[in-house]
Amino acid sequence: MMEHLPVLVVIIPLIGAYTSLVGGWVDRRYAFPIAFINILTQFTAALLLTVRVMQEGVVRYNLGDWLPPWGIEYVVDRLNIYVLLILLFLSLLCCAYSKRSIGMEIEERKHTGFYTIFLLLVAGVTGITVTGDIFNLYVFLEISSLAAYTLVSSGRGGKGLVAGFNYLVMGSVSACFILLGIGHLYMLTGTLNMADLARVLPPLYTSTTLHTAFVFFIVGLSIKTALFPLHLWLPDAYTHAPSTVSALLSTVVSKMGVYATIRILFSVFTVEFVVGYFPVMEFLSWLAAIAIIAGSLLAIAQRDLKRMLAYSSVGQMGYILLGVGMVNQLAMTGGILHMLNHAVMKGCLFMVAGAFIFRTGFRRIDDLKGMGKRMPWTSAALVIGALSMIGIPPTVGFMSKWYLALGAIEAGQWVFLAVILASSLLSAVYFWRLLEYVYFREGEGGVEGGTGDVPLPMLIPMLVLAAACLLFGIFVSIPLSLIDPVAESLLGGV
Amino acid sequence: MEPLESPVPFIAILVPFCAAALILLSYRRRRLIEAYSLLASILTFALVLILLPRVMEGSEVTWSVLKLLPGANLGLHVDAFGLIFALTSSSLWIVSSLYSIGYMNAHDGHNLARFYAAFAIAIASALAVAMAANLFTLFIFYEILTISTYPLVVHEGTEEAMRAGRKYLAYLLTAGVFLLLSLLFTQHLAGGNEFTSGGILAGHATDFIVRILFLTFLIGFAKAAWMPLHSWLPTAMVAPTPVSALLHAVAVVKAGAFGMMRVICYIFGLELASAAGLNMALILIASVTILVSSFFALAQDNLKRRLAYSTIGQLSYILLGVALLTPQGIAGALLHIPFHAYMKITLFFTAGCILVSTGLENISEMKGIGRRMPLTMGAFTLGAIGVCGFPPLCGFFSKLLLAEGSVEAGAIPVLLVLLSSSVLNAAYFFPIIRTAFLDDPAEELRGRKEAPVLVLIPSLATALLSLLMGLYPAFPFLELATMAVRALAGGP
Amino acid sequence: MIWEFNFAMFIFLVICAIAAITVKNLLSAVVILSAYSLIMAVLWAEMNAVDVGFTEAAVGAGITTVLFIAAISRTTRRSRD
Amino acid sequence: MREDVVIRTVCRAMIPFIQLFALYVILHGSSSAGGGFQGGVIFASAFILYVIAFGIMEVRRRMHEKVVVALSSLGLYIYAGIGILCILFGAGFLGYSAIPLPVSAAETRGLMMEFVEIGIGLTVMAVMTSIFMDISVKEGGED
Repeated sequence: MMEHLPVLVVIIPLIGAYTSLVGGWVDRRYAFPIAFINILTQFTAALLLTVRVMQEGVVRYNLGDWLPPWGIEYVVDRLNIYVLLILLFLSLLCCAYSKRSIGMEIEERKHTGFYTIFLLLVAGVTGITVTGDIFNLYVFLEISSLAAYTLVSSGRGGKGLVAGFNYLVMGSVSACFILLGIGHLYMLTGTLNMADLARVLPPLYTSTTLHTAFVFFIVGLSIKTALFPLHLWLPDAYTHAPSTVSALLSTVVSKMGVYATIRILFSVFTVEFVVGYFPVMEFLSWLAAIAIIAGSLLAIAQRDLKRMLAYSSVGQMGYILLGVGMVNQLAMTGGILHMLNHAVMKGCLFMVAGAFIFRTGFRRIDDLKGMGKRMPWTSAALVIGALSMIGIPPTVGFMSKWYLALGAIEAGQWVFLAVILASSLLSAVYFWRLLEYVYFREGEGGVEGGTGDVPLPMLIPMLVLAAACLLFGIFVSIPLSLIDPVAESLLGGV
Repeated sequence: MEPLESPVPFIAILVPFCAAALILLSYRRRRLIEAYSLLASILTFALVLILLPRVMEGSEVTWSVLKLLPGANLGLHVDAFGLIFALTSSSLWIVSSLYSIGYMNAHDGHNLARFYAAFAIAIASALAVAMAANLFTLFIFYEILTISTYPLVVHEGTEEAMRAGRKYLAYLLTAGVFLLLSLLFTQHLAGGNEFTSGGILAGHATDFIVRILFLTFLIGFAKAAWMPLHSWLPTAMVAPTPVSALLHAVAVVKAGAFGMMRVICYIFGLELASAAGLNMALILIASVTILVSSFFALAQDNLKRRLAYSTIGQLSYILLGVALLTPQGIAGALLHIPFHAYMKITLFFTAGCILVSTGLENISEMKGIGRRMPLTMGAFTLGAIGVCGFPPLCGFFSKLLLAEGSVEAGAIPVLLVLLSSSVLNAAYFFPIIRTAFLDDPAEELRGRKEAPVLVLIPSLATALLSLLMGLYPAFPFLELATMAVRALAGGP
Repeated sequence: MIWEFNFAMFIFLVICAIAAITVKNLLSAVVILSAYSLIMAVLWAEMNAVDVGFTEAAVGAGITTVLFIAAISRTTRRSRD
Repeated sequence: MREDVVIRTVCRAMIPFIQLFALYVILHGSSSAGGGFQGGVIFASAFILYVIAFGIMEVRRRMHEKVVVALSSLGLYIYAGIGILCILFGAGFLGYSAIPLPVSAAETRGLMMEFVEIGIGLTVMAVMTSIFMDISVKEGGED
């Protein structure tokens, strides 16, 4: 089975989606264990695949035994497997977290459907990471996006529905742009295979059609990754989605957009093109820098915890893109490292927010007074997540900051250096306010209802992520061993 | 002599961290928490003490903890230079643990687990700053120090404490960013950040860049509370007295001053520092801080605030000493770290004693308090005399060395600053002593007795220690300082 | 390929698109949309993309319309803006 | 729409032909225009027509919602099952020709492709029907 792992990681959740549907048909309680075991299996498969990738460098798989330029090829290299592991790890934890957390937020008769769509989303994001075919990438992007729209609007109440609809509209527009980009490329070259494209494109680097295609890609992907001026769908979607879904969106769905961006920028178009022929990186990095500052400032202005986290995500996406946009080894490493780091810390924080909502129903920061005593473990996770977001060593947040800042110095980009450092102060402002309310202000009277922590299925994923914030910070060499060659190979042309 | 590989420094830092974890886990049981805290302090001190003979023999102890990032190791390296600071903070942790227990019992303290845990982490970070083998390690623990002291500053949970906490963080986190910036630049320019005697920057940067870097370092070490970046320190005095005593008189601020010394001696190197004219700038800043803070101190009526301004002035002695760039000056600066710590902690402890037994904070209300609390005020008097720099207390020796250093450097204005500062110190301390002993006790003080034993004993102990250090300055601090200076000069 | 025919179809397409947006009655809009899809299907077929045309006819003109109508029948019939 | 004889009669006559056409589209997907998706949609429209003519209760009586769920899963299982079958016979995923059938490789490939199309058709049909049912059914009542 080892040689079929690339396709199995995609097929497993696909089968699982419908199995959990059937399981839920037999009895509603079966849907969750099926989904969980499924993602667990898939994660194991991904780990096995990692072993292979570490041994062989690149693992290729031809779907239906068609040879590459004609058939769909699955290609797994270090970047893929790195992103895949992040996505599956977070999906697994979100899935575990969802068992109890969706109880309040989603009507019971929809639970089966929730897990089905959850698994479809996982299938989609997995597909994006393993495919080496640009159209296949688009298809999976759409699968996961559609699943995401559904999940956002799956909660009780109308706000989620509206947010989901807005997300749908923006997402579809972005999909159109990406599709147009793919269409242009196909028209120009007659191939959809990424490696093939990278091979045949260089002589066409001056072609206007290619430039048009590229612009389509950039705009489309910017919407998907919620780059600053195109982020408008994000805050509502993150805020009004059920807590599990918020965690999933901020960690898994956003990362897949970033991954697609990196792939298309560096593996389809090459560094040579994006730097030499169509100098878009400069522009992207400036946008990212603006996103960092604007996201942080907007986050400071928020009173709703989840909305605050959502705006902070806008800023953090900027971090990743800034790292990618500076086009040097150190910054690139920092940007890619931040994909993991942001997933870990933001996942943790959204789960904490969900836990607060689960226990007390409070969403506003002002209401969270004295939570430190009432929910000690949850609050401890919050502290670690928040410190990590601020970038206090030795948490993960610091590690990406270190690389990004060194990269900025290397590139001689003083403004970006200032932005990176200033943003950590800005995030200190809004996270510290939160910590102040949670720990250092006494709650007014006993709030009736829940005291004590959330149930274990919610608590454990949260604590695992909090621990990961520290562990991946202290043992940062583990992800780095995967990333270093990636950054090098992506920048191969320079 | 070859450096010695040994995990002892690492364990010494690990012990308080583990203690913090234990304390947090047993948050319901007050006595247990106190026992953990006390035990950890004794253990830590013992571990640091183990290092002392080795360092005295001239050997250096290193331990590479972890290769965190390429080019940035987490490593420890104990030399005479760092051991001075490490010994100071770990030994004082024992007395302040005792003192905290007494103080918190008397005050009916709340959130004790948080308090003791944060305290332990802060001490561990201060130790790690002292033993850091490179700038990266120093930076990491410098940041942890900032974060871990925040809960202590806002411990009371009042609106005032919150505001103070925000100011504290605003200053120190910003400083942390500047320190990170400096660290990154050092890494970029020199390709490394290990502390090397003689500096690593020489030949890697122009004078202009060195000056800029010096400025960012200086802002980064705002914990040293030089003016005008000092105002967080008096504000942080809302913290409970043990915190003000140990952290804001010893660990935190000294971490700043110590860091600056490390950077000047081991990153810039003395030659580069004098070639780029960095010492002049630092002398100017330190002198201004010494004089201005003394005047500020004169104007304070709140005892803790007056002590805080006094601390600001005394810290700049250290900066001044290192800025002289002469062996005597640096030795004086190094000596001033422990000596000032012992004296100032005495003063803060006694201020706390007064607060505990009478509830008074303002000097003008302390009329005749010395007659009611003779032991407390006796300790205070000893500390005050020492800070002013009069023999036979230990403060005299560090100031003497500093003065010699300034003569050696030919900087006569510095000598004048030192002398006038002593006069000013006397001017703000002696009125307190006079009020305490000579004025008639106020009505409301009638019937008040000495402070509780648990807070009184630490105060007396530190007072006696500062006296003993004054009588026998050689062991161990003077010797260590001489060794450190010799190592810096390149000798064995 | 008869370009006059294509052109006429294209004109119809644009008219349908505009009409679908402007019409206030949602049911009419749906019907117009279905006409739009049908024209589109013809155009696809005309462009030799029979498969796509087939899909457009089945999905765009067929099932989507039904789903729209079912949805509208559950809500109000008139657009509010 | 309740008691409309004309509609009912016409539908009754039309539905078998629509379904037949759908089957044709599905099965000829591999060699001509059409395929599992389009066929599935057409098949679903037959059911929808049935709903329009006879009311949702009648359809539900004949095809329970859980059956729809089962059908949609079944379609996927056919697709994934054939893929995995190919893996078991030593080829890549969906490498049809590896399956040992007593016919030529090209025929095997065509045959398996038909199965996959049938699977896709089933899923699409079931999902489309269930979407329609969800929309047209108010909580518990009939529309």
